[in-house]
Amino acid sequence: MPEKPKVAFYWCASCGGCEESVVDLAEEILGVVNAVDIVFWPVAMDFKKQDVEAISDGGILVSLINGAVRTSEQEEMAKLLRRKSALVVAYGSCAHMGGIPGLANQFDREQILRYVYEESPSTINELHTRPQTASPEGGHTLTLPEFRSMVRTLDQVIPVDYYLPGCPPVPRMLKAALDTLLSGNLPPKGTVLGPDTAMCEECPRKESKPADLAYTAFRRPHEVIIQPETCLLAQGVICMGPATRGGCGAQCVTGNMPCSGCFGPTSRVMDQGAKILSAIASSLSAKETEGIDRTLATIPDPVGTFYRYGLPGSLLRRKIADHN
Amino acid sequence: MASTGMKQGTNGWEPRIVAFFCNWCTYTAADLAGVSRLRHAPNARVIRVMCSGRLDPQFVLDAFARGADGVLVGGCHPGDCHYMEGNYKALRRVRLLQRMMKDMGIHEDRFRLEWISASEGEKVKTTINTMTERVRALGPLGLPERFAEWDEEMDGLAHAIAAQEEAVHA
Amino acid sequence: MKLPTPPALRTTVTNSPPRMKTVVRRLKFESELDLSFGEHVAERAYGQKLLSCIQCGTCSATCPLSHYMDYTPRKIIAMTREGFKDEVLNSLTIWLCASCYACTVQCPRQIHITDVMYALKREAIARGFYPARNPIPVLAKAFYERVRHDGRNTESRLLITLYLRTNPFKMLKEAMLGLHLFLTGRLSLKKEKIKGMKELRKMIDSVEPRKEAVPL
Amino acid sequence: MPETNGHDAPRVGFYVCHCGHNIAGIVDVAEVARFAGTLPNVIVARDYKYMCSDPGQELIITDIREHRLNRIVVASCSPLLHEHTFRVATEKGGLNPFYFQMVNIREDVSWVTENHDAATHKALDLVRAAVRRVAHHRSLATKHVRIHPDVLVVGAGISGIHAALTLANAGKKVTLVEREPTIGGHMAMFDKTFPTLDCAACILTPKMSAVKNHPNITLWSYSEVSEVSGYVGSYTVKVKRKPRFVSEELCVGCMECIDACVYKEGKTPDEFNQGLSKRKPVYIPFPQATPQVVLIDPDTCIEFKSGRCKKTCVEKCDRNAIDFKQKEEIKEIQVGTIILATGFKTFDPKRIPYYGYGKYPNVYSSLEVERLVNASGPTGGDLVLRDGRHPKTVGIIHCVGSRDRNTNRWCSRTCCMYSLKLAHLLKEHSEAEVYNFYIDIRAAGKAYEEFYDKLLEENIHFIRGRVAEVTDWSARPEEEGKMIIRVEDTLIGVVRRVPVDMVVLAVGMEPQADSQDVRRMFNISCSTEGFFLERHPKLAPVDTFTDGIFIAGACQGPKDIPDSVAQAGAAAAQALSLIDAGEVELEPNTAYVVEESCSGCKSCLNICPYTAITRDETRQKAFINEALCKGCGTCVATCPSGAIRQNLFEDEQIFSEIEGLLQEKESVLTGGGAWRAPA
Amino acid sequence: MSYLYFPGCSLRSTGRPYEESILAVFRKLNIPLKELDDWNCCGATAYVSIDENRAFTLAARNLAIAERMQNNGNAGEDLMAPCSACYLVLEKTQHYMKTDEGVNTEVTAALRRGGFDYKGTTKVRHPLDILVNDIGIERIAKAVVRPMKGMKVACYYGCQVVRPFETFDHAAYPTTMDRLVTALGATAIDWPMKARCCGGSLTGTIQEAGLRLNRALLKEAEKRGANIILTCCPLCQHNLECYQKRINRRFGESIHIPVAYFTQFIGLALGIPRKELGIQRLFIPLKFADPPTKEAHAHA
Repeated sequence: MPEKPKVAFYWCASCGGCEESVVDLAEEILGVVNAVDIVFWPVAMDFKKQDVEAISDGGILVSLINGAVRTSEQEEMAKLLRRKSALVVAYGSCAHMGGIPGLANQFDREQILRYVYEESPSTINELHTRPQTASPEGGHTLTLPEFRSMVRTLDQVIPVDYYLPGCPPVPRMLKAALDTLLSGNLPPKGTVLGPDTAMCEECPRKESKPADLAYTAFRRPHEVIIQPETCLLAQGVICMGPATRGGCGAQCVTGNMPCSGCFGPTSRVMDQGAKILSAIASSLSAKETEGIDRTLATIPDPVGTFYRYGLPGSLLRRKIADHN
Repeated sequence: MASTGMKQGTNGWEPRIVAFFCNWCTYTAADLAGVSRLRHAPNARVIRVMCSGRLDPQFVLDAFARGADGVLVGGCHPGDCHYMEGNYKALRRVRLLQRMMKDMGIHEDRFRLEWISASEGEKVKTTINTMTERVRALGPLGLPERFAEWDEEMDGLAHAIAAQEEAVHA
Repeated sequence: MKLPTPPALRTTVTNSPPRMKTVVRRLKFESELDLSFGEHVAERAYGQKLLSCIQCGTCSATCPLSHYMDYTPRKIIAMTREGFKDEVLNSLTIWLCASCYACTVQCPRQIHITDVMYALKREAIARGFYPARNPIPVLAKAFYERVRHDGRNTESRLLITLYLRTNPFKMLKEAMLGLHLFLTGRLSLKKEKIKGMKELRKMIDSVEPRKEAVPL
Repeated sequence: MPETNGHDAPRVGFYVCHCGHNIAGIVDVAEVARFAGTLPNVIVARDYKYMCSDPGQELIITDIREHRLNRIVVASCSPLLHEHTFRVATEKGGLNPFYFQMVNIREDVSWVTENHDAATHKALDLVRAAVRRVAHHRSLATKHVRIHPDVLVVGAGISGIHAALTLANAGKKVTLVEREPTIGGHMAMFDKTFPTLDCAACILTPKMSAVKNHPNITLWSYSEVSEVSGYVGSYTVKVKRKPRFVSEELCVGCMECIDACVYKEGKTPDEFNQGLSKRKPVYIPFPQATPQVVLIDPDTCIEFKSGRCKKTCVEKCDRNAIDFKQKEEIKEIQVGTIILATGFKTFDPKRIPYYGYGKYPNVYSSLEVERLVNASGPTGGDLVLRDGRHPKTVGIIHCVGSRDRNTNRWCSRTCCMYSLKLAHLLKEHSEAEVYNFYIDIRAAGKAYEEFYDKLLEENIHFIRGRVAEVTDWSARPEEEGKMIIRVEDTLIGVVRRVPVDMVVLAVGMEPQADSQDVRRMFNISCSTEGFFLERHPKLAPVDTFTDGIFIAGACQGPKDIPDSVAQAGAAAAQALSLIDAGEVELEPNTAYVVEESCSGCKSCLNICPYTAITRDETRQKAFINEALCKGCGTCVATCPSGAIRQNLFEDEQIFSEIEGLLQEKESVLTGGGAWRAPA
Repeated sequence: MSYLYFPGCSLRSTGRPYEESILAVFRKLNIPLKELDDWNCCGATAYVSIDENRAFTLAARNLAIAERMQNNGNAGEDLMAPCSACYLVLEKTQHYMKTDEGVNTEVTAALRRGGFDYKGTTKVRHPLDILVNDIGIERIAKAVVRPMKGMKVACYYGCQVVRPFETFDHAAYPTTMDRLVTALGATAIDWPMKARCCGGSLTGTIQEAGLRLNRALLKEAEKRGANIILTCCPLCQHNLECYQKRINRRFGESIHIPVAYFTQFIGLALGIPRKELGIQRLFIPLKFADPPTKEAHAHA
């Protein structure tokens, strides 16, 4: 019997939802476990770094890495897995585009550390103690990973072969992806393993969207009772669906919430936020600066709205300290 | 954010401005500026589009990401669009994009929309001149350099790993 | 550096025919001109389009004093533009300008002619190009000193200084008028002075005096 | 030779033009060529003196064949000037013409840059961008549009009349729309014309009746264009026909109704006579008005005001032509080309209060004087002033509202000559002393200078000086009761006071008050001062930036009659050349939806002002009608999933341009995200 | 409505009746005026002839003091300058500081030396502008107790209040004062010399020219039937009034026409006692065509 292909799972800066999603394969997982040899999966199985190091370079068929990259440890593990794997899949929005943790790129490291270790309401830290990468303790040196200056996507740290989008990816797509990768019939490098049309295509409310939408104000989901049948954009709620890759089966919309863009853009778009911004702004009703600004003022947080999952992977990547 | 790489570059640095001009008004005005020999700052590089409505916000962000210090968009005056309403769409996008970019820390003087009609060669000149001066006063934006500089923090680890591997292989 | 002899200042206006004159050379050699003068003055008058003059004469015709000038304002502009520096700075015209701005508002080229005249006055004072007892620059200087000293101008004292420096006899002539003003309470010898004199002088002295004169 | 297709590796031929010294004098063209040669994909890089010349184009053609080039880049002047030339050359070489990209290093570089190094540097950046861009070019087919043979001419002054007649004589159907009740424009008001002094009516009225009688001309007077849509070859125009309250078909212009009106005397200032006489509510602008149809002014007619008029006019009309119930009508027509000849308006001299117009009754505008000296004018040609006197001295002030930064900067080009003409006529009518106050006499036309000569010999006074003021402040007894003109006689260098009985203000020419609305309606541009903007000041003086729309006469800038007529002929010829060609080539820069990429999100549907985008409801995808698309690309920028693309302005073409412009050093971008669009 | 008040040097000597009448009229209309703290000479026309930037600095100190006062409890109060020369110099300084970078840099720096951080917010106003455009002709007309019937007024604006900036009226054909005196019951005569120059300080320097200018103005006013000339500038008033005798002697004329400040005229119409308006300080006594009404007597 030939050796089963080796598969590794790893998580970087992530919430654990991606791990959940693997389990969400439900009974299908048995098939997967049957077909592959899981050699590393910190959240579920007891393997150590040394175990990975022991595998020959390229000995793993595919590593599925989720989470954004924020610490030196995550970098190190990503690089290690890259070396050991024939294929690396960025699994989920965070590895793909930076994800929710990527919103931290609106602040610099010092702001974050100061807030977390000193200023947050629940913190008392009169000595201003901060985590150190190395601190002496009883003749030993205790080390901690370094907290990097910014959040990165996986492909900003190591070369990535494929992407599995979503926060988290849907089990159906994971199954399909694994089938494809195991089949050896590989798509071109860099492919996002999902459909390449926008989410609207599969949205049940698509037909309720009027053709002549002209926005005068936007509303956030909590400010309005969302009608369950009507296109959210038609209700003035910003839905990222038109600029977001489909494949999720319009889960959020089905749950009466707008799409927030976790699948990222289609292959034809570089910057998802810029594109949805363009589409939405184009359909404003106002024609003069003042009226336009009045309408746009109802979007309180453009960056958080349009780049909720994609700030580190966007063209600008992070907040910039321009001018002195 | 201290950007040492940038400071070195300030010597002899010249602002680089990418300009998107609509074919019918602003590009024609730029031609008129040429025909009238209205000399102006050589810092703008014009990309001709048929209408300011063709301006995809991605173009602006891409220009900055690739090293532009400023982006200028020129279109027909309100009501004068050759395609009736393209300039209004450009204006709306630009307003939202300007807000977004401000939140991302990019100074507002780096991204400007001007209405310049086909007869306003003089305005092409003054717009490019004032924009160049404003951007010059701000100094370089230098995103490619910043990207590289940010990523330097990963070099130490990469070197360490490389050294380790060398040791293993040796 | 020898300055050209300034002409005597004639303040009488006459319509009588001129007497037979001696023969004077009117030819101008290019080497006698200062071709940079026009731009120099334009700069001193905020570059206000001086060079765009089309010699239409609107300024001269609006000017209530052009009848008494040796060169009409239009000619002054033409001569300035062409570098007739000596003639311009020696002219009576610049001193007759009362700064009424009639020319400025009507000029079809929007030349700030009044500012040009000011610039020429400063130029002439800076180079000493005015008739010795021309009361206008003397008044200007006396005024300048008084304000520099007190921060305010006491009219009575200013006039006394003026007459002493130009024509003391005139003071006698004006005495009746002064007396009348004094009697109606409209002339006071009391010196007006401000409190913040130190601060004012510091401010004024910090301003670089305009270098009006280009090297002769 | 088989056409190279875009899938082959790009083989770029690069050419930089010296344009004599125009480019080479500032930009180091040899360096540009050398640099281009180092760029990826560039097989041939050359510099040449005049690329647009035949040998220049031949270079391209030969190189394509010899070096198997499949992309061409030329760095020379503006694409607005020679893009077409080089596309043709590319095609002659056997390539699809759209494998060509142009770099503007003349208007955009050498003509606007002082520093040689900076200019060369800028040129290199632009070249790098174009070379990158051209790699993404694709083969495209040119679009052809049929030209509807009918023409619309707007404005029936001398320019519109001449253009309409030229076209009609060539067998084309013309609709001529005029706002006023009669055609003829300003020229119909003039008395004599300079320099020949032939009477304006004598030469104009035959043309007016030719218009009326021409089988190919539909004349709609008292009408205004209200809406224009469509594009070259196929314009739909709506025309508002204002009610005259007199049937144009029935009225024969006998004018008996006018005599019969209950008003015995006119009460309303007569527009045609510049308010120098009064007209009745029922009137005809002037005896030779065309069409010869009276009209009723509802603002002053008693029937309209009270409904209780005796209607003597109706009684008198044996043809029952009067119809108080006539309504405004909107007509719609289809045309292929449009000529705008909307004319000018005279400067309002009240804007210069120094000249006393409106304050002193004997200050006249030049147009008023035209009527005053006209034999069919308000005084029958008798030069009698508003106060009943005959003038003994007349002052004509030139450049009123011209050459003046406080009002209008431009020279109105006609005032010098018509002032000379009026000086002659006034002298002839009154034997008065006539003074001309001028800044410069501009008599640059055939036989114009000779006319000036003649006037000098007629002993008319010419005082070179711009008048400062017309005042009634008299300084001497002999000035009492006169208006005094204060002016510097600049040639003598003395300020003069000239007492006169009559002042004539030679008012300049301005754009029509509604020129901005008109140009918006026809989608053309205005120059800064408000005259319609021609496509090129020298080489395309009657074209506009909108294909199929031409301009003629004073709506383009101040012009006298000969120039207006010449331009009207040129505009007609331009329209004819389009019509006779039968069709016109359009840039294939249309947008298109990649159906399999479209999610059917409808974001684009309301973006297109031409309703070119519709949704295929069965497939639930957007669809762009190429015939309606004008190629602005707004929907392309809008499409949130990148499913709409635009020929000639594809995303990757523009991205590669941006990259090329900025790629001075090797890219320092790291990572980059493989999910980005493939470069 | 309240204003900061910049008297200027002239109003403390030859122009004393101007100041007296302004203060009286504003008091009567209940419009508070606050004199500018420690104001200095505006620089006038003479200073500019020596050194322009220093002249601007001089004027700018006053603007800066006004701004400082506005920031300290006098918010929104414009700076009123009754002397035309002061008015223009202050306006011009403001104008060039806004439009000329060189002037702005130089003057702002000088102001800093003196401890001023001037933002350029001060608005300079002339009392004629304030009375007609802020307070309003109607309100003044309502307060009239002695209509000035029979008075034929030649309104004389002079130059610098309207030129070159035309802030509140036309450069050559202003009407503000005409409308005002009409509302007071007087007749404003139409004459072409409203804004023709009086020669300013020429009467003191090149006197021959100055006298000729004033002769033309006075003669035309008389010829057009005026029985009074009203001015809004201390120098104009001084020239037109105090030199009448000399003009008559020099040119053999017999001009005799009172020349008063427009504020004095308003004051009389409002029934303010002559003494409070400084009427007794005029060289040529004011006589009225119609005797004062009883009501006015009662007020006086």
